[in-house]
Amino acid sequence: MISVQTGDFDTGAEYAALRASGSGTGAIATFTGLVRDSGDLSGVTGLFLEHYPGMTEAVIQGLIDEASRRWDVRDARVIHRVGRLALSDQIVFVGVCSAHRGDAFAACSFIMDALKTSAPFWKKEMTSDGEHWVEQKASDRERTQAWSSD
Amino acid sequence: MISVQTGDFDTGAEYAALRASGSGTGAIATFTGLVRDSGDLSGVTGLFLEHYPGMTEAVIQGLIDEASRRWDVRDARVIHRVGRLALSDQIVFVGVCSAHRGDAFAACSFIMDALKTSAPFWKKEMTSDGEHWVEQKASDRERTQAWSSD
Amino acid sequence: MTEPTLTVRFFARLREELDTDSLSLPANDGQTVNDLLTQLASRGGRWAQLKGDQPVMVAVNQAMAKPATAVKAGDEVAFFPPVTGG
Amino acid sequence: MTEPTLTVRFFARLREELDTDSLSLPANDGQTVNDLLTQLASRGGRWAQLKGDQPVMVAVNQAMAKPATAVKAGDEVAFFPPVTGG
Repeated sequence: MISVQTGDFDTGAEYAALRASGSGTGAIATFTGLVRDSGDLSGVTGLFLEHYPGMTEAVIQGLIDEASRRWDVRDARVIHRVGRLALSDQIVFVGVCSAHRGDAFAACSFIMDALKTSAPFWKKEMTSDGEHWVEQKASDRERTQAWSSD
Repeated sequence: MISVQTGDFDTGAEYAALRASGSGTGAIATFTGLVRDSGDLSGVTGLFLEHYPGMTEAVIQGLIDEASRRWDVRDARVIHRVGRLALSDQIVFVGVCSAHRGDAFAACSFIMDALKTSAPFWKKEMTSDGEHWVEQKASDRERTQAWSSD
Repeated sequence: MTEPTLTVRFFARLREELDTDSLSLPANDGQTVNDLLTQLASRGGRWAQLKGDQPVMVAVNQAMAKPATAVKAGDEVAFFPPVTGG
Repeated sequence: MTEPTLTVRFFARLREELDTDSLSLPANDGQTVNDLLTQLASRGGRWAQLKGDQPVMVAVNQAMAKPATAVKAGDEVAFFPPVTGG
């Protein structure tokens, strides 16, 4: 399940959906990203998120497909919000269930890392001094590249 | 927060508690382990879990302390059930919140890996052919040792 | 007969700085992404940044592409800064 | 005067196979975990496994310990199989 949406999401409902994947599931790993008060700038008061409708969903589906080839993935759910977000709002959810914990952790963190460098989303930070588009971080590119050498 | 308990737990409530850790939190990683239908044996119908009261909680606190020294950990919550569990029941929850996703994933998976090889819990599998105590897996020991060489 | 065209879209900082969501451009035989960038940058002003120092990413028909990727009539070509979601 | 003792506890498969949750044993000067294991294994039967091929873990006062760890009166010594939680 992939959703790009302006509204909030309920991680409890997402977890319940992953848990319903059957009696072979032994491990559920989830990640949720929240709006933090210090990003590129300090004193962040909110974000604006833009995406490329259609391409975004296709890229995320490709990441889930790749994760499913590399690890035992029984189900994966990805939600990403767009539009205006306030401090502490939920931005992104990635949940994976698997027979084994190693696969659940690996697939969940791979999808999250790769999403940050390949899914067409762009983030603008709001501060009391104005707003600015966030720059892509070298550390994010390195985290994604690290998955290639596995 | 550490709890060893016979009753079930609500991952949604745990997530909410982690999320309440303040506006510096940007990342929440969680892991939940469930009773799977094939463990050491196939056709598992349930588990019995025993622990060493007092020592178990102290060992888990030590793992949270170690994770907090190695990574940015704003809050960590660990719940482990004991007693009789049925198929698909929740066994264990580990949740970590951090400023950064890399720290949240690393601390969460470290605590989970280390818990499996150092916290005094013992698992007995029930099948239609009888019951047997689970043997510790070499793969679990290796996963824990891998964290030592970081 | 209608002149064959392709669609060019801009996102995020580029969309704002060029004050343009999308354009319809004539499609020429043998054209590449790089040809489009050169053509657009020649408009001058803020458009020059399309051939400037800052990285510009490109997708053709919603799949990541390169300067050498060929483009043809009917294609959707998108230019945007490196992505920053998650 | 009461004889000084220490407590020995067993968990999981060991608890079941020895049919024993806990024991009170006399505490001797200079005693180690290994001395306790030898003493208990000499009871024979299923107790012999305490010096057998299967790994036996030990905790002294709820902290992981080794065969050479010293034990004294009042200590809580626990023997158990490798742990399998999570």
